[in-house]
Amino acid sequence: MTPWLLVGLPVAAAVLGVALRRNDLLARAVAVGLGAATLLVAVLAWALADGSAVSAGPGLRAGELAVPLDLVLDPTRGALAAVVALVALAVQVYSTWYLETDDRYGQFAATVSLFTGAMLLVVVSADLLLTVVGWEVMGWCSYLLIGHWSRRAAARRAALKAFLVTRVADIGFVLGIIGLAAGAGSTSLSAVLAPWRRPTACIDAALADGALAGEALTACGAPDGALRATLLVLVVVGILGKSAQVPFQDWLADAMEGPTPASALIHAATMVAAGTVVLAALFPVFADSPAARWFLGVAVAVTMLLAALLAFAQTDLKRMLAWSTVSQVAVMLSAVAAAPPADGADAGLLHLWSHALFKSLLFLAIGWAALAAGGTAAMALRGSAAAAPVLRTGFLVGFLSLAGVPLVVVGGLSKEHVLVTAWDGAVQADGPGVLVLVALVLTAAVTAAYSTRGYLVLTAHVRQQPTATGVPAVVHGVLWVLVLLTVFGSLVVLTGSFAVHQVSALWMLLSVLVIGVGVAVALRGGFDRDPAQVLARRFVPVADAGLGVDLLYRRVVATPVLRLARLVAFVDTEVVDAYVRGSAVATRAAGWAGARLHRAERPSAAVGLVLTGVVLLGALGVLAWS
Amino acid sequence: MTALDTAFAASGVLAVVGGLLAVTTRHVVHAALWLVVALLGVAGSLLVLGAELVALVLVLVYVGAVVVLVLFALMLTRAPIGPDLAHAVGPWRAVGAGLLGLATAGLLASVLVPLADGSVSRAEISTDQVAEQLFGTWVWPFELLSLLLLAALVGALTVARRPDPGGTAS
Amino acid sequence: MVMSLLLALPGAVGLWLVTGGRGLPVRPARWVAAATAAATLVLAVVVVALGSSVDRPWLPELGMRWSFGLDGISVPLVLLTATIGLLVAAHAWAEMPTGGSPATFLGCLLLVEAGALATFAARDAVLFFVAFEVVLVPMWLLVGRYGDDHDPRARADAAHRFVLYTAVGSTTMLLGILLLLARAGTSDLRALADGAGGALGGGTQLAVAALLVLGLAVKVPVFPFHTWLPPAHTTAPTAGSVLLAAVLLKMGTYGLVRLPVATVPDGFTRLAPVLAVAGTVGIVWGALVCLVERDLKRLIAYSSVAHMGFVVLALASGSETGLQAALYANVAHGAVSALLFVVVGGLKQRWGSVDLTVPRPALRETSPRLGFVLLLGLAASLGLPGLAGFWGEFLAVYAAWDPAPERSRALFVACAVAAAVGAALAAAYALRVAGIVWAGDRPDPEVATTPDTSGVERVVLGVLAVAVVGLGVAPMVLLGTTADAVARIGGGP
Amino acid sequence: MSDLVTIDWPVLAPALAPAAGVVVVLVGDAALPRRGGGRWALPVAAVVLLLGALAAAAAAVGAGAQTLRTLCLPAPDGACLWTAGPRTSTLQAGILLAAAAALALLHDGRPRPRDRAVSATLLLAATTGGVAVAAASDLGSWLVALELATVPAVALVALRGSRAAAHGALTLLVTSLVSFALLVLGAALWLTATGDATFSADTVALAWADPQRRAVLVLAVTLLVAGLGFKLSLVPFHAWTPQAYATTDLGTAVFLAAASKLAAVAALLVPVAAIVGAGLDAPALVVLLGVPAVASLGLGTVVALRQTDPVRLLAWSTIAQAGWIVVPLTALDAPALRAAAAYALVYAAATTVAFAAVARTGARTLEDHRGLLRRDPLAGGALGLALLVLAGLPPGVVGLVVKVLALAPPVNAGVWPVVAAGVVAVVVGIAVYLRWFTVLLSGSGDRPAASPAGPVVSQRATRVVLVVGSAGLVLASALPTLLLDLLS
Amino acid sequence: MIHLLGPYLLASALVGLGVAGIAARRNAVLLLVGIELVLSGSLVLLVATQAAGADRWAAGSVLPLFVITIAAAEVVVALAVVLLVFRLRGTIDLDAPSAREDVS
Repeated sequence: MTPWLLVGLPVAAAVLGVALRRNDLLARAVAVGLGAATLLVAVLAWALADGSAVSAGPGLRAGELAVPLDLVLDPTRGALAAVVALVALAVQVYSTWYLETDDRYGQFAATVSLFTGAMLLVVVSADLLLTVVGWEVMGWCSYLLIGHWSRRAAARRAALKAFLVTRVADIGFVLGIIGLAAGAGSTSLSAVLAPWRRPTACIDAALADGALAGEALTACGAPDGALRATLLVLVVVGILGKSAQVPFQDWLADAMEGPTPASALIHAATMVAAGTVVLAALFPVFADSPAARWFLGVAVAVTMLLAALLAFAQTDLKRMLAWSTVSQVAVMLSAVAAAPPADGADAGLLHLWSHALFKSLLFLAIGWAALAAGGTAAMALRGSAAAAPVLRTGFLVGFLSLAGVPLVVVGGLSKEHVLVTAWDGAVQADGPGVLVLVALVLTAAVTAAYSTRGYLVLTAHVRQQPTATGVPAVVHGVLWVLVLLTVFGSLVVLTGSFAVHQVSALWMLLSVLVIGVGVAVALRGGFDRDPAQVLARRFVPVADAGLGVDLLYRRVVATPVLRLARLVAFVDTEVVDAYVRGSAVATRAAGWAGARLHRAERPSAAVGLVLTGVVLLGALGVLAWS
Repeated sequence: MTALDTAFAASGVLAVVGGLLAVTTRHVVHAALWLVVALLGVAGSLLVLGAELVALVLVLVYVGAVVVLVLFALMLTRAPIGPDLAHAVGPWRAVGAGLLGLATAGLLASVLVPLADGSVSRAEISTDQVAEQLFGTWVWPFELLSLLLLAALVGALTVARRPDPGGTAS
Repeated sequence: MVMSLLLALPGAVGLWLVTGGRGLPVRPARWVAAATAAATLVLAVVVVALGSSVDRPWLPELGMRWSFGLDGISVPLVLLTATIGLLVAAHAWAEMPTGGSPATFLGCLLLVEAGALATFAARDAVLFFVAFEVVLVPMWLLVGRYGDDHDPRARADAAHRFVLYTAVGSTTMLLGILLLLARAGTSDLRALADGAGGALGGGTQLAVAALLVLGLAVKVPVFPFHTWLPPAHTTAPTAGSVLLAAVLLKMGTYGLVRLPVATVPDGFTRLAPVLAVAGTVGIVWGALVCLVERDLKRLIAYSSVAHMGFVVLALASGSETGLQAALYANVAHGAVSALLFVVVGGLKQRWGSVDLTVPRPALRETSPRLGFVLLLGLAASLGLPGLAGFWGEFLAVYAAWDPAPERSRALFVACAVAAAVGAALAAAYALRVAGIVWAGDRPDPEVATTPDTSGVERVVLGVLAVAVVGLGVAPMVLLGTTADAVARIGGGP
Repeated sequence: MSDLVTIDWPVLAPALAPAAGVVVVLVGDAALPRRGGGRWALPVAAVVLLLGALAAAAAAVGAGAQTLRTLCLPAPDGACLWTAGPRTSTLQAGILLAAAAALALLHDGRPRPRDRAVSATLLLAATTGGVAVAAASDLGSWLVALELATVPAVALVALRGSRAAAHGALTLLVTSLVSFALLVLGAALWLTATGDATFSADTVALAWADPQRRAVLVLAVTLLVAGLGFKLSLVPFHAWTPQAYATTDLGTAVFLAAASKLAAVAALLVPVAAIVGAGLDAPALVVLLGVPAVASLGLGTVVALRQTDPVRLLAWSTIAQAGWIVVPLTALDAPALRAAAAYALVYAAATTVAFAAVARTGARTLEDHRGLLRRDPLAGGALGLALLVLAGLPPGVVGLVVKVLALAPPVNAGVWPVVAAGVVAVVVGIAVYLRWFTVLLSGSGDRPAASPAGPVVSQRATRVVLVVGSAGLVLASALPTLLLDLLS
Repeated sequence: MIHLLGPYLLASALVGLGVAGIAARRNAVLLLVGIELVLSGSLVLLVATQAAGADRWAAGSVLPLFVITIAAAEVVVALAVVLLVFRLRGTIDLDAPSAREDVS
C-alpha cells in the first residue's frame, strides 16, 4: 500500500492544486503540505523497507499480455524516493517565495506535484508499463514547467524542443519496453527479467560437458542475443533522450528558460536522472548484453567530457549548471554501463542520490543569487553570493561536491564509487570499462575546473554588493538543510541501502590529484578573473551555442520532416483525393456525354439502337452458349 | 427435292425478290407495291406449307387492307411519285443497314439451319381444326384481341382527327 | 422491451422533430431533444444493467430478424453514443447553427444517435447494414444544411462527398454481408461468430473479408479512403463534428470487429497485412498532414485518421491484446475527439474561423478554462499516459509487435516501429497547436479577448474532460468490460 | 381436344373489370355524348380499376400461397391459360392501382369534351392488357395481352396533340413497332425451339438439353427480352422514354412509368419463370439479362445526374430502375423472381408519388421545387420520401430492403459484373436523388410557387394519390415484410 | 414430304431484309414495309413449325392469325400517329430531331 500512497499523494496534490489554483494560499498549503506528507511517507517507507516488497496493482485485462501494474519497494528505492520527495519539497517551499508574484503559481505548484508523483512512480514501479507512464508524464510536466513563462517566446520554444527531443528518443524507449515485454508476455519487471537473462549456470555446465556454444545456448533456452541487444539499445536511446546525453543533449541547456525551481527539480532528482533508475531496474538483463553496454558506454563517455567542457565555457552560469547536469548524469549512467554484472548498478544510483542533493542546492542558490543580481549571466552574477551567508556556504559546499572532492561532501564519495566500479569493469574487460574510466578521469579534471570557475565568479569581490531582502526564513532554512545534507549525506552509504564496495585510499588519492589539476588549471588567471575568459575565450561563443547542435537538429530532423509533411499534404489533396474528385468528374462527363447523345431524340436513332442491340445481344448470346 | 420443295422454292424466291425490291427502291409507292409482291410470295409459301387459312388471311388483311392503308398514308403525307429524295439516306447508312440485315439473317440461319435435318412429312391441319382451336382453346386471347382492335380503332380515330380550331391545345 | 424503447425513443422523437415538429421554436425544441437524449441515456444504462434484448422475425424471407442485444463489445459504445447524444443535444444551448429550423437540427442529431445505437446493438448482419445506413441522411443534413455558412458550395460538396463515399463503402459491405449470408446460411451475428467461418471455404472467406473490410474501411476511415473526413469535419457544425468523430467512425471499427474479424477470421487473417500497412500509413500520413495543416478543424480530422490508424493496426494484429487495444482506442478516441471538436467548434464560433495562420490571443491568457481543456485534449491526443489516448495506442503498438501467430512477424514489427514514429509525430502536431493556440506563439493579435467557456458548454466540456481523464486513469474498467467478449471472438475454433 | 376451356369468372375478375370498364365508358359516351364533357368517365374508370385491384389483392391475400388457374383445358391436356400465383396477383393489383393513380393525374391532357372518355377507354384497355399478360401462360395470350397493353399507350401519348407530343409518340410508335416485330420473331423461335405454345418449364428443359434447339432458344429469349426491354425501358431499347415522358401529360407519363412498367415486369417474369423452373445452368441467358441491366444502370444514373427537368430526370431514373429490376433476374433462381417483383412494385409506388408531387406543383425545372418542403409540406414530404425510397436511403427503408433483395441473388450466384454495376448505380443514384432532395430542403423559398395546373377536382385526386402513395411507402418501410409476404 | 431448310432460309432472308429495310428508311410510312417483312418471316417460321408437326393446339396456324390481326391494329394506330405528326410538323422524316423548346 505504501508505494501507492507515495505516488498518490503528489498526484492528489496536483489535482487539488489545479482545483484550488485561484486561491494562492490554499494552493501553497496543498503543495507544501502534501509535499511534506510525501516526504514523510517516503522516509518511513525507506526506514521500514526490508527486502523487496511488491504491492499488487489493479491489473489490466489486455488479452494475452499480462499487465499487473505492481509497485515495489526496497531500501534502494526507498532511499531514492526519499531524496526525490525531499528535493520536491524543497522546490515547493522555495517556489512559494520565488513565484510569489506569479499569476500562475497554482498551476506551477500542481505541475511540480505531478512531476514528483511521476518520478516516484518510476522509482517504485515494478511494471514496465508503469515505468512508461511515469516517464511520459514527466516529459509532459517538463513541457509545462519549462514553458511556464509562456509569454516569452524563448520559453515556448525551449519547452517545445525539450518535449519533442525527448519524445523522439522515446520512440526507442517505448519500442524497447514493448519488445522486452513481448518476450515475456508480461509487463511485470520480474517476469520480463527472467526470460531475457542468460541461464549462465546451465550454459557453463553444458560447455563443460563439451557441447558447442551454439548448442549450449539453444539447449538452455537462452534469449536471442541480437534481439536483446537491439531492444536494450532502443531502451538506451530513450534514456539518452530523457537524460540529455549525446546526441540528444541540446534540449537541457535551453530548458533553463523555465523558472529556476523547475530547473532544480528537473535536474536534481527527476527527469534527467530517471534513466539511471530504469536502467538499474533492468540491470540484470542489461549486464548480459555487451553490445548495449558498449552503446551506452560510448554515448556517456562522449557526453560527460563534452558537457563538462561546454559547462566550463558557458557565459551563463545557469546554463553552466545545466551542462554540468548533463555531464553528471553521464557519470551516473557510466557506472551502469561499466559495472561488472556481479557488482550491480548501485554506484550509479548512489551518485544520483548525492547529485540530487548538491544540484538542487546549487540551483536553488543560484536562482536566489540571480534574482538578487538581476540575471544569470556570469557578468551579472559576479559576487552575488555575498547576498546571504547561506549562499556563500551553499556555493562552496555545492561546488566542492560537484567537483567530487572525496569524503568531505556527498558528490565526492559517490564519484569515487563510480570510479571504482568503472575500474572493476575495466579490469574484467567485458564492456566499456576502460573507455569509461578514461573519460571519468578526464571529466573529473574538467569538472573541478568549472566548479572552481563557478565558485570564483560567484564569490568575486565587487564594489556594489547585492542584497537579498524579503527572503523568508523558510527559504533560508531549506537551503541550510540542503547544505547540511550535502555535507553529511554521504553517510547514506552506512545505511546499506546502496550495495557498493569499499573505496580504496589509492583511488581517493588519485582523484584528489586529478581534481587538483583541474583546480590549478582554472586558477591560472588568478582569483579575480573568470577562468573561461582566460582559458577559452574563443571557445565561449561556440559553447554558448551548444556547438550549433540546435541548427543540426533543425537541418537534419525538423526541416526534412516538414518538407515531407508538405509533400504528403500535397499528395493527399492532389493525388489521393484526386481519384475521388476524378470519379465525380468522370461520372458527370459520362452523364454529359449520355445526355448529349440523346439530345437530338431522332426516332430513327431509337430504332437503330433497338436493332443493333438485338443483333449484338443475339450474337453474344449464341456465342456465349456455344 | 419433292414437288412441294420446288413450289416452296419458287414462291420463296418471289417473296425474297419482292422484299428486296421493296426495301431498296427509292420510289415510295413502288416500295408498297413490291411489298404486295413479296406478301403474295409469302402467302404462296404458306400455302405450300399447308396453312391455307393463314395464307388467305394474309392476302386479305395485308394485301387487301394494310397495303391500301399504307398507300393512302403515303398520299396523305404527300409522297412524291418519283424517287423520294427528301428521305434519301447516305451510302454509309445504306451499307450499315445492309450489314445489319445480313447479320440478322446470318444469325437466324445459323441457328435454324442445323435444325433442318432432312425432309419431314407435312403435318396436315384442317381449317376446321384451326377454327375449333381458335374458338376453343384460344378463346381468351381472341377476346383480348377484339378489345385490342376496339381500342386501336378508338385511339386511331381520336388521334387522326383534326383538332378543333378553338381547341386549347397546350 | 427496454431495448426496443432505447432504439425507438430517439428515433421516434427525432423523426417527429424533423417532420411534424419542424416548426417548433428553439426553446421547446431544445428541451424536447435534451429530455429525449437524457431519457435515452437512462434507458441505455438500464439496458446495460439489465441486459435487455429483443429478437423477433422481421424479414423471414431473408432469414433476417429484428434482433438487438448487447455484449461486452457493444456496451461501451452504446454508453458512449448515449452520452455523446446527450452532450450534443445539450450543446445546442451553446451553439445553434443556422441554415434551417432548430427542431430539424435537433431531430437529425437524435436520428443519428438512434441509428448509431441500432448499429451497435444489432445482432443481425443485414439489420446492422440497415442501421448503418440510417445515419446517412440525417448526417448529410447536418453537414449540408447546418454546416459552415461561409461557403455554400464547399458545404454541399462536403455533404455529398460524405454521403456518397460512405455509400460506396456501405454498399460494398452489403455485398460482403450478402455473400456471407448466402454461403453461411444465416445472418445472425452470434451464430456467425460461433461458426467463425468454419463452414466457408478459404476463397469465400477471403472474398467476404475483402468486401467487408473494403466497405468498412471507408467508414473508419482507413488510408487511402479518408479524404471525405476532413471536409465533412471542417464543414459540419460542432455537434455534427462531434457525432461524426465520436460515434460514426466507431461504427466502422465496430463493424470490423463484428463482421470480418468475428465471422471470417481466416479470410481476415489473409487480409491483415494489407490492413496493417494501411493503418500504419494512416498513422504517419495523418500526423504529417497535421504538421502543416492550416485549418484547425481539418487538422483534428486528420489526427482522427491517424488515431483510427492505431485502431486498425491493432485489429489487424489479430491477437486478443490487439482486439482489446482496438476497442479501447476506439472509445478513447470517441471521448478525445469529442472534446477537441467541442473546443475547436467553440473557437470557430468565437473567432469565425480557425485558421492557424491568423493571429489570435493566446487562450492561456484570455480564456484559461478553454485553454485548459484544449491542452487536455491535445495531451490525450498525443497519447499522454493518464489520459484516454495512451492505453489503446500503447497496446496497439504492443499488439503489432507481437501479432497473432499466422501473421508475418517482420511486417508487423515494421508497422509497430512506424506507429511509434507516428506517435512522436503526434506529439509534434499536438504541441504545434498548443504552441499557437494555447501558448500564443503568434504575432500580435488584433482581437483582444476570447470569451471563456461558460454555461452549458462548460458542463459539456467538463463531462468530456472527466471522461478523458477517467478512461486514462482507470483503463481496467473498460478493458474488463470488453475482455470476455473479446476472448470469445479471439478464442473461437 | 377441341372442347372449350372452362372459365372461372372470379379469378378473371382483375382483367375483366377494366375490360368491362372499356365497354361501360364507350357505351356511356355513345349514349350521353354531351354529359359534362365526359367528366364522368374518369371516376367511373377509377372505380372500375379499384374494384379490379381489390379483386387482385383479395386473390393475393386470400389464396395464400396457392396458384389460381382458370381457362383450363379439359382433362387429358389440363393446361391453363391463366395462372396467377400470389406474386402475379400482387403485380396485377399494382398495375391496377398504378393505372388508377395515372387516371387521377390525367388532368392536363387536351381539355376537349370527348377526350376524357377516350383517354379513359385507352387507359382501361391498356390496363386490361397489363393485367392479362401477368397471368398469361401461353404465347398467344401473352403476345396479344402485351400488345393490348402497348398499342393504347401509344395512342394515349399521341392524344396530347402537341408538336412535341407528336414527336414523342412517333418515337414511341416506331420503337414499339420494331419491338413488336422482334417479339413475334421471338415467339416464333420459342415455338420452333420448344414445340410448345406455352411457357412451360418442362419443354424448356427438353429444348435446352438439345444443343441445336438450345441455340434457337437462346435467340428466342434474346428477342423476347428485347421486346420487353422496350416496354421496360432497358438500354438500348430505352430511347423513347425521356421523349415520351417529357412530352405527354403527367397522367400518361405515370401510366407509362408505373402501370406499364409493372406490366412489362410481369410479362418478363412469365418466360423467365419458365426458364428458372427448368433449372438451367445458363450463362448465355445471364449475359442476355445482365448486359442490358448493366447498361441501364450505368447510362440511366449518369444521365439522370444532369437533368434539370423533373420529368426527364424521372424518365432517366426509370431507365436506371429498370436495370435494377433486371439485376436479380441475372441469378435465374426463384428468389430472384420475387426480388424483381418487389423491386418493381416499390419503384412504381415511389415514382407515382414523385410524379404526383410534380403534378401538384406544376414544376418545369428542379429549381421550381426550391423550398417546397416548407411551402407545401404534403407535396414536399411525399416527394422527399419517394426520392429517398428510390435512392434506397433510410428512412425510405423499403427502398433499401428491395435493393438488398435485388443484390442478394446475383451475389449468391456470383454474377459479379452485375453486382459491381449495382454498387456504382447505388452511389450515383444517391447523388441523383439527393440533388433533387437538396432543392426541396433548401431554405430560401422566396421564389413564387409555380402555379398548379388543372381544375380543383384534379388537385383533390392528386392529393389522394400523394397521401395514399406515401402512406403505402411509409407502411412498407416500417414493415417491409407486409409487401414481401404478398409476393411469396 | 417437305424439307425444312426452305422455310428456315426464307424466314431468315425475310427477317434480314426487313431489318435492313427498317434500318435504311427515313420515311415513317416505309418503316412499315420493313416491319411487315419481319412479321412475314416470323409467320413462315410459325407455320413451318406446324408443318413439321411439333405443334400443340394448332398454334402454328392460330398464332399467325393473331399476329396478322395485331399488326393490322398497329398499322391503323401507326398511320394515325404518322398523319398527326405530318399535320403538326410537316414532315414524317424519322431523322428529324425533336424541338426541345417545344417541350413546354
